[in-house]
Amino acid sequence: MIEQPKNFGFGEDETMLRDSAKKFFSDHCGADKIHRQVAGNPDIHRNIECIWDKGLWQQITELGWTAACVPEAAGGIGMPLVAAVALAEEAGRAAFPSPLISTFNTTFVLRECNSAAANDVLAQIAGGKPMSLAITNQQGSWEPTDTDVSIDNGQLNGTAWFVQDARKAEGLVVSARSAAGIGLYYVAADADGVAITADGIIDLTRDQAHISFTGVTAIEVAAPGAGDTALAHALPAIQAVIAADMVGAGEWLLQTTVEYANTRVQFDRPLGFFQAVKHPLVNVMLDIDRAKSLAYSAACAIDSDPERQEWANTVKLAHMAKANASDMAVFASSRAVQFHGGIGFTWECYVHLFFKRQMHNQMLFGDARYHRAILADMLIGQAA
Amino acid sequence: MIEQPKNFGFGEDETMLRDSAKKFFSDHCGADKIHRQVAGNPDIHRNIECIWDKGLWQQITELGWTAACVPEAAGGIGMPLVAAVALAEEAGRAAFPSPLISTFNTTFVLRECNSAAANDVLAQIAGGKPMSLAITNQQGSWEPTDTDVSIDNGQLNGTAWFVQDARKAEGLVVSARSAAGIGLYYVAADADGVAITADGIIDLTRDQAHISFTGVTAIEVAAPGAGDTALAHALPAIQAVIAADMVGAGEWLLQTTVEYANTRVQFDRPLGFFQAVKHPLVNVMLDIDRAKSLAYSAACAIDSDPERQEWANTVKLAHMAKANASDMAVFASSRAVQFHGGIGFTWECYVHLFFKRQMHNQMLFGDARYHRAILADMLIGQAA
Amino acid sequence: MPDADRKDTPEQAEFRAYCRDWLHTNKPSQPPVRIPLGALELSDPAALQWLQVWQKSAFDAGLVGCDYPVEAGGGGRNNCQTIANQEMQRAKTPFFPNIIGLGMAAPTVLLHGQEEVKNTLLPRLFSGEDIWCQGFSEPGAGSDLANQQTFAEKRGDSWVINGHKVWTSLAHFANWMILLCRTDKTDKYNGLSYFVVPIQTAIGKGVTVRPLIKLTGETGFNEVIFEDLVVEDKYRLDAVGAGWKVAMTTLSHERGAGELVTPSAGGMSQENTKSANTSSPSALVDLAKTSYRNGKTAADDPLLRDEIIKIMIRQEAFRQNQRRALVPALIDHPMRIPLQNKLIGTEFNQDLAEIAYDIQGAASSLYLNDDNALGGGEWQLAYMNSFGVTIAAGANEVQRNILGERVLGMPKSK
Amino acid sequence: MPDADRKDTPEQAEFRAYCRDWLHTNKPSQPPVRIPLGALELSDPAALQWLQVWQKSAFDAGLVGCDYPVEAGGGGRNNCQTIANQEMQRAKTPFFPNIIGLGMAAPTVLLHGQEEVKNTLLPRLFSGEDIWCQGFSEPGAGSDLANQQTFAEKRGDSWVINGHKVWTSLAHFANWMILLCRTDKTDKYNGLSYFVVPIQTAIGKGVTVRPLIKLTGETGFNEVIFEDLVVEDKYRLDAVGAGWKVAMTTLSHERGAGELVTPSAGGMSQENTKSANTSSPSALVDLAKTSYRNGKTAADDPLLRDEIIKIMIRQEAFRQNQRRALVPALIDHPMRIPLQNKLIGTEFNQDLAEIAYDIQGAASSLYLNDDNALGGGEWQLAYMNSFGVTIAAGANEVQRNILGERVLGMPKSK
Repeated sequence: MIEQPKNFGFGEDETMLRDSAKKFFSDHCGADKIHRQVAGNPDIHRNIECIWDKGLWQQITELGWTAACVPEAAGGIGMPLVAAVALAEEAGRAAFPSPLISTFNTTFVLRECNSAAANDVLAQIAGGKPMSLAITNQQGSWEPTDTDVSIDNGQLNGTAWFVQDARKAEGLVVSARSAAGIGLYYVAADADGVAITADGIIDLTRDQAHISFTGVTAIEVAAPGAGDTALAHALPAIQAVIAADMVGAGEWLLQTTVEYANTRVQFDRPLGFFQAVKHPLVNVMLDIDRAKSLAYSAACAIDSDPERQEWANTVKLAHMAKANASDMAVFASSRAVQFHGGIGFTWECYVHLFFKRQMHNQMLFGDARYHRAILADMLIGQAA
Repeated sequence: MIEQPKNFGFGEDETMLRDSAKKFFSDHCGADKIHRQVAGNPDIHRNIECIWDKGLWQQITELGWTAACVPEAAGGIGMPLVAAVALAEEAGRAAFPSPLISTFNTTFVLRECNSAAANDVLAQIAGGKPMSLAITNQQGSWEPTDTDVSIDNGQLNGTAWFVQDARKAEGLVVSARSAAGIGLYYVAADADGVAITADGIIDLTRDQAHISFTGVTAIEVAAPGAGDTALAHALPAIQAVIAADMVGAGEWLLQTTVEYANTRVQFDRPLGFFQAVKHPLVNVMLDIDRAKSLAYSAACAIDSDPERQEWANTVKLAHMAKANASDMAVFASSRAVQFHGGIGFTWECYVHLFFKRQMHNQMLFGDARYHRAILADMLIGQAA
Repeated sequence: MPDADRKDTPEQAEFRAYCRDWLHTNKPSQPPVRIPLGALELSDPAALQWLQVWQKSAFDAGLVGCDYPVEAGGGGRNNCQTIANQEMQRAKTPFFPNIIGLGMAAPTVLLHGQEEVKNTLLPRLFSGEDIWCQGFSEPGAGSDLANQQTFAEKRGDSWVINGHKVWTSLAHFANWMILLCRTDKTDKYNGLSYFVVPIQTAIGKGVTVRPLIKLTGETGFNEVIFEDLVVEDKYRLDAVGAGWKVAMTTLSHERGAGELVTPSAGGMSQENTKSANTSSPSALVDLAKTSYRNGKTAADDPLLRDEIIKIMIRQEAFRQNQRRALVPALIDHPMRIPLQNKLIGTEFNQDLAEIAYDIQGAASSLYLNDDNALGGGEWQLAYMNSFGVTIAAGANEVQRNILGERVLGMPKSK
Repeated sequence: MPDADRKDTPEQAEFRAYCRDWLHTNKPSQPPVRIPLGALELSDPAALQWLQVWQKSAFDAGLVGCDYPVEAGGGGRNNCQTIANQEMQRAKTPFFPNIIGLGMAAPTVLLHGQEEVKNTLLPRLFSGEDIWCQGFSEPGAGSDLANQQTFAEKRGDSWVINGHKVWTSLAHFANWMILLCRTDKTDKYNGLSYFVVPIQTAIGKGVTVRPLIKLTGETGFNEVIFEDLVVEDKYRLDAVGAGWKVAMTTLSHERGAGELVTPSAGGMSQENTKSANTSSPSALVDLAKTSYRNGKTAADDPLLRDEIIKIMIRQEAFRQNQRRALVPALIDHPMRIPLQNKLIGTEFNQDLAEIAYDIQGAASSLYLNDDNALGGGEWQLAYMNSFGVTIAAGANEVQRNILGERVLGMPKSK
């Protein structure tokens, strides 16, 4: 059994990075500020907008966040994955509107491509260029082999769906099918033949789109037949990072709801006196702690096992982290709205920002039932 | 759509029968008395005994309970099925150790056989003879076509499992397979070649056995190929009656736990003050009400539709009743023990009698997941 | 929920035939504007107006207020509102817009108001010419309803009202409000009184209505601020200090546990939209059959199938509970089932919509403004809106207290 | 739960090698009598005696009390009990019978007792020669522990004790008891004092021990009645009136949140029985693979598969929580994880056994006295016994209060 660091790899550098992120978000991204920024127009039939603060993005790239998990060989800092997990947790706690998570996810995929072309793109990420993955089909499948895009004679055709932060990304890593299997391809977001159609989504802190490719010339970063393998190798990291985003947002919801429950008085007592409020909030806390420990352990397992000798264990931990975090996200959101009472049901209360981000997160890269079904095949064996 | 009585068929006669059963049980079967009767030896490795009060059985047969749902043509009273449901509910509320439910279940099967031989056995039931069904295989399947008993040249061979109240029953209706399909056969419990082996079960108010048949001569009550149909036609009634037993036991658990919670003081308040106790008990009540209304509606649907014109609706209601009641039984039992605290964990507290009966009931003729899986095929369609 | 199991009285049978006949000819055709899922979501004046025309025509035909006295604009019949409701639901008519008037104000005014007030206000309420709203909730009085701070002070023959109501559905359209407020600061429960208040005519003259925006992005409820609004004493219902008792009449009717059946129509399919009927498990099945999860339809997923069946069982049990509630021999406590209805109904809708989220997978991210949203995004909207009702009218935590205390006889939790 | 992820200090590494070596030679072979699943279920004196021999041999070898001072019979080592525990669990030794002594009495006596008492009592406690029990619960003091009625009255240099303790595990075998009782009736919390009491020598002379029967049919806990039992003052721990503080030391160690690691062995497979390991999800998988539901193995049922995976996730998360709890940079509140352990552990076992019920279907009716019972009927026994621990040591309802109040900072619910 591979020896893992008892602190999950949270050394001095990682802790410092995490603490600086905490400070960054508390300085620049209070919930009030994010709300003013993204929730200006509540109209249910509003035009679909993509709102984010490019100035802040500039700052975080200067702080090295996008370079953190890019290998040194590709011009990055080469920190362990727990660094990205810590940053994702803080980003979730701030409901931060940015392509940070998408850029991380793209990083994880490119790290698994082991090609010079991939390393070129990684260098751009290290330099601060936001990126996203275009790897999901219209049916919303999270399987590495499912794509509605094909490649023929070096040209991409078809549509990728549920592309995250699509209108913030400057580059896309696209999975495409050819006779030789699934390959991965890099295209600039503004390349000829790339048409981005924004989706009307609920989450106010993200943007999502479907992207059609019509005869788009692309750079191969993983050869046909190697693309799905690279995706499969990156998925545990992606799952851990999204779980961490949910953990951070869940913690915001918990703490905010506890504060409200401790001050709001009904029947001459603070709400928090009542076990019908207190006990569910304790259950939210238990859920958050589970998800957090699982996300850290998955990240640490990935970092500790670059040769994938104990890959099944790594995959297991990542699926567990995402499954647990998704269920937690739904539960924590629902209790936050419920216990904020009438106030929680209004647009002006910040809770809805996190509620909507969590509902988006819980399905992203597979909801809880999806991950548990995979775990059942792994740990119990395929059903007859 | 067939018109159903708005009172589920609870007319004057049925209500009177129910009320007399209530009185009978409160006169003769207080929980203290049942406990003294069946819980005398707590030793976990005790010999397996079959304890019941034959004198009480004599009385209830004289009150016409076993005759109630036997058709008039077969020498019974010919009351609607809700009469049996009402009696089962009261029997459950008293955790009554008797072959009453098994005898009802046998009645429902024989009513569907439409044979002179079946009517002869029904007449014996009307006269007070306790009976049971031997129709379950070793894998505990509740499907009418599954049996480990075969018939050849009029002789039964094989073993029936999970036979309820086997050592109280004087006659058995056995399902057996032959080349021509599943038939049903009547044998006396003390016939040559019938060997009853008592099971060591948890429920102190029941007995259960597996019964081997070795060259047993039997009377055909449903011909090969007609037996499984008769069983299928009887199953909704069986499910409704067992659901009713659980409803009665659930109500006992609820009321007893509420009383305890209202008197037991901790932290200077009655337990019932605390929402961590009150709210789960309210949820138990909601569950009981659902199960009760569904059991009544299933029984009424059977009574209202002798031609089975709307059979799918009847089957649906019965599966729903059993599914809901099984989940309720587990939940109500668990909360009753938990909220009785240390006392509830002792043998001397009557709660365990009902807890154990409920755990037995919940699996009998299929647990909640089993019934919901069947409902899914009915109401959503077979899965691909 | 129609209950076809019960037999009609001769009066009911005759009236049922009349209703069915009238509806056959007079049921409105599809509306020219988008009609929301319920009256509480009304925000477009054109939709309101169209629905008011429909309510008036039903009232004129005698289908609204059937069991109320003739002098109060009612039909003077016995137990016929249920028949009209069943037939309107069977005919899938639009809903009535004056839902708070019909369900809460009308029985309260009838049972506690002066003759003149009843006979003046109720006909216009039934016809839908007047729209009503409810002034109960305040910033400090949500689930703790008795904690009213809005104050009515007696000055001569009139009352002067000051205070702040919130979550007031339909106040932006309403002419009248039922208003619970404090008339004595020394006694929490006995210091309350109950009024009906003409608010629309007083806007800018003592009344301010400000829309609140829901987390869904919709409007539909409001803040109402009273500053020295003068109200005539005849608009007081029942005695000074009897407000809590009168409020209980309102709430028991809101919870479907009152003596008067609320006129209620509905069921019209919205064929001019892609909207899903988000209160129906069978619509959930339809959604599951068109949603994909990893290459399989969601309707083939055993876990989602089990969730759908669980909620179908709850639906059927709710229906059978209502049937049993009418048979005295089969219920132990008269309020045991009626007091469950608000709790069960609102959690049913919330859980139903949550399953819809799970069914849709990635597509659950899409909202009403996305063309690819399944069911027009209405399930996601319904999930968010479901919290409005698990919170409102006594949060469900309070409903469980009420059931534990009033039905099971447990000690108060506060 | 062994945590192989952490690196040993040199002292630990050396000690680990020593333990491993010793256990290789000295691990007991299979017992000649049935050993129950845990010490609290001990009822057969022969089983107790066999386990006491094992505990003594482990103590003599230095594997018990490693981190306690030498003069109190300990090993005087640093952070080595964890190493011994890991190696004993790795070697799958039997468990130690003196579980209450090791887990609760020893740290309390060490931290609050007089030198003489420590040095006399602890060596015999570690060796297992003395068996300890805990006198906390009373008929009126369950979750409300401070409501102690057992009274100790000072008479001269001694105390005279009268009262009634219940749910006293192991009292039928115990020589010593840790006893919380009242010394002042006027102050609920500050009126408590804490003693260690020799009970076995006093049976019939002021102490009566009566077995209670559990709902499973097993014995294992008791009522203990004190009638004018005289106890020397030296057996008082800490000051008169400091009993609540001392009890908190006991409880924090019981909850795994204390400063001293409890010596703990275990994991021996019971190859001489058909018993299942009812605390392991992987045993649940084995059960599911041999249980049938309608012609299919239960392990193929998608709903049961999902339940099994849910509980496996909880198990893994528990393990990873323990790992994280040791990293100060990764926890916000030092007690947030330790205070969860009792709650989470007991509900885990309860839910695990409930799934086993569902897996077995009809066969779940069978008990320990049936030859066909799957896993020897131990899962059913485990489900029933699981309520012992969700109730005991502060019912889980109280655990949730503690977490809400102490970790989340919410107001007290009582």
